[in-house]
Amino acid sequence: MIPEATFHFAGLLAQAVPLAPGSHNILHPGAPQGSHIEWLYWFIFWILLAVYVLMIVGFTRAGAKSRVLSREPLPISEYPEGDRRAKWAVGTAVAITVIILFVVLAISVATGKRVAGMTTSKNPVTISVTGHQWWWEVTYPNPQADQTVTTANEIHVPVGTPVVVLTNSADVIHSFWPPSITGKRDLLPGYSTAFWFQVDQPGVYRGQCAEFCGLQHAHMGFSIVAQSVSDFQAWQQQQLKPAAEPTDQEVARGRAVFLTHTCLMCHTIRGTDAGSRVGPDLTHLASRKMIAAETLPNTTGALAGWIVDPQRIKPGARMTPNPLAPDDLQALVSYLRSLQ
Amino acid sequence: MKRLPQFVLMLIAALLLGSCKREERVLRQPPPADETLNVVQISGLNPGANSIPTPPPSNMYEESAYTVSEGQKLYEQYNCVGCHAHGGGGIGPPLMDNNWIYGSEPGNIFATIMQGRPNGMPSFRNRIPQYQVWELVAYVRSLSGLLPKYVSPSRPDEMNVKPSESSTPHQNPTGITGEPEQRK
Amino acid sequence: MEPLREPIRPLTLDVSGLPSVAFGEHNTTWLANVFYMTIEGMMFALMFATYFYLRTRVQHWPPGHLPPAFTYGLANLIVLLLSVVPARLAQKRAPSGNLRAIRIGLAALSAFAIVAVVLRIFEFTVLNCRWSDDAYSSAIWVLIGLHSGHLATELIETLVLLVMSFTPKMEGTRLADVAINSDYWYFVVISGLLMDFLIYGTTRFL
Amino acid sequence: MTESIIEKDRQVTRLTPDPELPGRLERTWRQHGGIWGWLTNTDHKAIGVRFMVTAFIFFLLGGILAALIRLQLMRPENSFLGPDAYNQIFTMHGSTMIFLFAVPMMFQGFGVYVVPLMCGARNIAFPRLNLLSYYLYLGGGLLMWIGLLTNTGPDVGWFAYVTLSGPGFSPGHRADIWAQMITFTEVSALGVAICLATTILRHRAPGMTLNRMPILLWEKLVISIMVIFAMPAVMVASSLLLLDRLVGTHFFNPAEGGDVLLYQHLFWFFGHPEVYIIFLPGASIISTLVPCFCRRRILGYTPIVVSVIATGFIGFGVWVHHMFATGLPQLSESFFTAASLMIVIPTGVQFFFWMGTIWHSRLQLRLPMLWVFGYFFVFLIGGLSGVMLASVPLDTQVHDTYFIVAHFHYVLIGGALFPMFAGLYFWFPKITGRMASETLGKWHFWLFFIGFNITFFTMHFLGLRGMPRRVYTYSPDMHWQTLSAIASSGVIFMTAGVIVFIVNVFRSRVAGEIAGNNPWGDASLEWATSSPPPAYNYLYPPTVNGRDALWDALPDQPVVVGLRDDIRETLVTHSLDTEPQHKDEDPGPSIWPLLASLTISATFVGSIFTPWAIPVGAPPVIITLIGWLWPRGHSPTPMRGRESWSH
Repeated sequence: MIPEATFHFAGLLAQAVPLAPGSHNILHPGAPQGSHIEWLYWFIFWILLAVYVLMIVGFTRAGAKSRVLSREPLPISEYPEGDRRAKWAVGTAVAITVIILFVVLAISVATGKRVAGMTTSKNPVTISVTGHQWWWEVTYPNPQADQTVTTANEIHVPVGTPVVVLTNSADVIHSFWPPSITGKRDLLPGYSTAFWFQVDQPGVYRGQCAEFCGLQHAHMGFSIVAQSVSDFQAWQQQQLKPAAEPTDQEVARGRAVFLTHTCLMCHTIRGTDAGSRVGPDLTHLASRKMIAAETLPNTTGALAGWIVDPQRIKPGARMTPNPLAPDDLQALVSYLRSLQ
Repeated sequence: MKRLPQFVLMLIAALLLGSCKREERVLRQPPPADETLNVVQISGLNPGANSIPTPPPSNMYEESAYTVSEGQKLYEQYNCVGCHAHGGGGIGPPLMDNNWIYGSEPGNIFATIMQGRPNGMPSFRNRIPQYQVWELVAYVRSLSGLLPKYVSPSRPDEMNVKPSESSTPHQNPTGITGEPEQRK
Repeated sequence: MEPLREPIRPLTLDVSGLPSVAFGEHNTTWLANVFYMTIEGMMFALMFATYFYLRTRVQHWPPGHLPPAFTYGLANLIVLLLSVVPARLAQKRAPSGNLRAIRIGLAALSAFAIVAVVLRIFEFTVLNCRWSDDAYSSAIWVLIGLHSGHLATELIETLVLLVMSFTPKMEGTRLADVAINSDYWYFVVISGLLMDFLIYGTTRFL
Repeated sequence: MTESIIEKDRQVTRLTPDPELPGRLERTWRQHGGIWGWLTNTDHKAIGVRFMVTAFIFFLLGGILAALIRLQLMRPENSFLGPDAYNQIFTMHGSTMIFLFAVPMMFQGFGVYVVPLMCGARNIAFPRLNLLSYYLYLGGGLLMWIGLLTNTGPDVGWFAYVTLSGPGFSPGHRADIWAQMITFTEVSALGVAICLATTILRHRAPGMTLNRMPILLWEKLVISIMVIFAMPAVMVASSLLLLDRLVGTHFFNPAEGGDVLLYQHLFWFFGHPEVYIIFLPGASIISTLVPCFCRRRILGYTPIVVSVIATGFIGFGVWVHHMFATGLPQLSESFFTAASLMIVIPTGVQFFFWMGTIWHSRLQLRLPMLWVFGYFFVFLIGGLSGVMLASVPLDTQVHDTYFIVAHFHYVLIGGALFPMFAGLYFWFPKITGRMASETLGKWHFWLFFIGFNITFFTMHFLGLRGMPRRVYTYSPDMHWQTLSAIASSGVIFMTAGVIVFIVNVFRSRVAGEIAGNNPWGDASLEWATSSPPPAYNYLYPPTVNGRDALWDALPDQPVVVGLRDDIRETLVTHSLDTEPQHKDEDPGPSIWPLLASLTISATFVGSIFTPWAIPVGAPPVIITLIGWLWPRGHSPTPMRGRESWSH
């Protein structure tokens, strides 16, 4: 049960401590807000490190110079002269502490303003994110209902444009957290709050639910796909289309399976009879990179495994097992894979 | 008097077993075997004793607070609310009272959901997996107090029997204030 | 510490003449009662805060209910205010050990408390809401329920002291307990006033 | 001051030792024997030790859960524990460590044992309430652990946020068990707070004015008052949660005008002071040990006391920093940032004065002092990383990640566990009469210190790499496995350290070197009596001549005489100047606290299953309480009021 590699300490330490670049890392941000926070982190970190070193040197020095080796309780001694100096030293130290804290407060509030402040010059993209146990419903609201894009777990944003996120929760408290982009924001049932972020570098950034939300809190990821404005608009146009019509027999049969089994009780595929909003919208499932809230890659095999027995992969998830006949399953997966 | 310790031990054991069942999170349902699907009589109009499907052997769906609560969530999700409201009835008959048109046994209710009933109750066969139907059955029976109190769910958080003035309107904030939504 | 060369007998501080009962702020139970009232006072304060917090979440108050009817609440308020008189009587006479005055005070206080409890039962019938209606109703019920719990506890305590005052056990520290019991009664009255202000007052103008 | 004590007194005499006195006091103050004696024991020393032992057992149980957590997270996609088991285990770990270990050990355990001795009192004030508090604490602990064993372990986190813990998402009785455990343990803490605050204010030895109170007593007083103000908040929160779950109220139901943030406000209004309720007892132990092992008076007595009081106040003004991620108005964020930073100052003051005390001294690095130095190294890391969390933007990043897990383990293990071991080694000779082994103690220290840092320092990196808390597993693609495996490996060292400690306790109890009254040469009053102290604590209750009672004592320092030895008489002094005021009678052993705790427990536990338990359970509770308070027997001589004193 314990992999032997676990105990190869020396080698592991070497590879563990330097922070590897990644798309899910507070100290390797890919967005301006994250960079502000990272800067703040290092700013406070160096101050605190200096304070820690001074304090520890102080205690060690005090201990080392005062130490006596006798075990029997010694008589009490007084150091009136030293005490006077010590009180001055303590006073100075307290004053320095106050100054440091004041600097930290000022810098922190200033950074907070920069992170929370909104650039009003540009037209923001508005995204509504609703937390569900255990996936993210994502819509791009539009006054015209038929222009509203609905998807799940994969959030596309244009680079260099502010993105306003309206948060909501359908059940319990979740927390929306893309570490490489910005700090987290709780999704509270009964509250609709808003915050914003902006991504400047194209790429895929991972995020995860950060507030304990029940059995599958661990498997509640999402991703933010930052792409150029034109790519984003193309994606949006594609998402607005109804589901692709089946092109061959197998796919058509898969759609029939979808519409005659449990699937349609929970999922929407626009352009078909399936219109329930309990689970994620599957109209363009095949365009997403991952399934099951960033748990599995969107491949034929993973999709089939997920459909047959989701409870093996995410025990407690709201999706029911579907013990389909092998050919039905194959047809269904082909159909879902065709939903570009 | 000599039996007392034995009795106490048995009582404790029963209590423990009971609470284990009550609390079990049944995360992986036994896959419904195809033959049980066929055993269930689906000949609509004779709800006689013979056609009552037997509930699953352990009847675990009525002993676990978790499965009953799952039934409660499914009741909402599958829009049973649409016709039966929160048990008070509407288009469909109320489920909170003791009037059972087609019988109150788990099997009766199971059959009702699976095969539908005249005057509007659709059939959910093939739509809802059997274990979830049993969960719904357990919840529906809890509505009229047929299940022990210790497994019956309390109010759900979504419960909203009347259009409540007190519920906060879900409006989107107009500006980016970082504040909870406007309240007054 | 210098080792003692020869045993020196310590001086003594003789306390044998001190009294074995103290009244008022010097009594240890009095101090414990202050702490206890602080704890209960925090509970009330937090429930009041909860009530006002919930107020901010809706547009109208009470949300879709009539405010609780005045009738019994007003009567109870008057009863509670009047009951301070016998409570004070018992408290004033306790240190002198005047059993007659103590009995009269406790009996009158018990009578007031019984009337208050009975009126309180009727108050529940005119709240114009059920605890399971919405958060407002829940808050109203818990507020009045919390206070009723205190009222009932205090009634029982007063009755016990009343019974005790007819036995020879009513002496020494028990007399101090009578005085402390009155302190607690004032607390119940004051928290009752505040609660009444919340459920009968603020529901009308907030 | 001695003069002033004496001149108040009419007869200035020297003590004539009475050889019969110990025997008479022993007869008067002894507890019943056997099981009955155990159940009815009102001796604060026995109850204090009982709190400590029970809390330590819960610490071991919580530690086993921690080991299971680390075993599960040791590698990605581990199938050792499922999400259901994991959620119960991490919830139980947190709840056990906070509610059943940290507070009962640091506040109740040490407080109940040490405070009356340090005051020079014969017993704690309200010893029966104290006993009841112990039973209720035990009841709460048993309730939750029996819950876990019957698959009813709470699984909603130690904070039980709604709506996850509400009726809609937490079926069964798991969350109810958590909420009711809170009621039990908080009633217990409140009871002990009343006992300790009253003891400190009313039972201090003559001469121990406020200005001369040992810092430990100051801190216990401040903590008791914090408990009195903070604990009601969590009781309100958990009671409202129970009502929501059991009778269908809507306090936290957003659909009916309830509010999920209300719960968080109530919970953290308690939750943050709670951190100081755990941290201050640790600091009080440090302030006691540093001067003792430096062989000098503590530097900056007054600033330290003021800092402690300031901590008590500011501790109530910082709770919102646990809620920065909920999106509060910026003004309130800035306010709570400032408050959270401000609380660093009083803590800093204490650290600077400790350092100053050590600087000019003759430091004897005995075993307890080793743990004090461990505290300096470890707690400072936690305290300083706390500064980061006060900053809103930074907090929104690291909140609910392993960075926080690392931070608060440095704060809590550093701030409570290290001083706890220091304190246990320090008072071990007083409690048992024998010295603990220094060799084993040093093994314990180094194993624990190394293991602790391996496990928790690593977690900072995990958090910065984006690992959220409370996940039962993670994907190998996240590259957290190496650090997680390192973190898990530290458990081996910590476990070994704790085993060494247990061995040390059991061995030294019977085979340790005999300690004598004052093996460390410390200044406070508990070292003036024998080790272990007799049932009546002091043959002659002491008086005090200065801040460091034993160091300042005159050769003929007066002792208190004139307390009766045929009944359990205790001396009550004035809260401020400790002038003797009157004598109280200690109520002595009683079965009623046990009976009352049984009826109260039955009511609490029953109310989980049906609201009818309250009306049905109330009469037995009332009957036991009346039985408890109804005076028994009759004083041999009638008690006298102040009138008769003044003539």
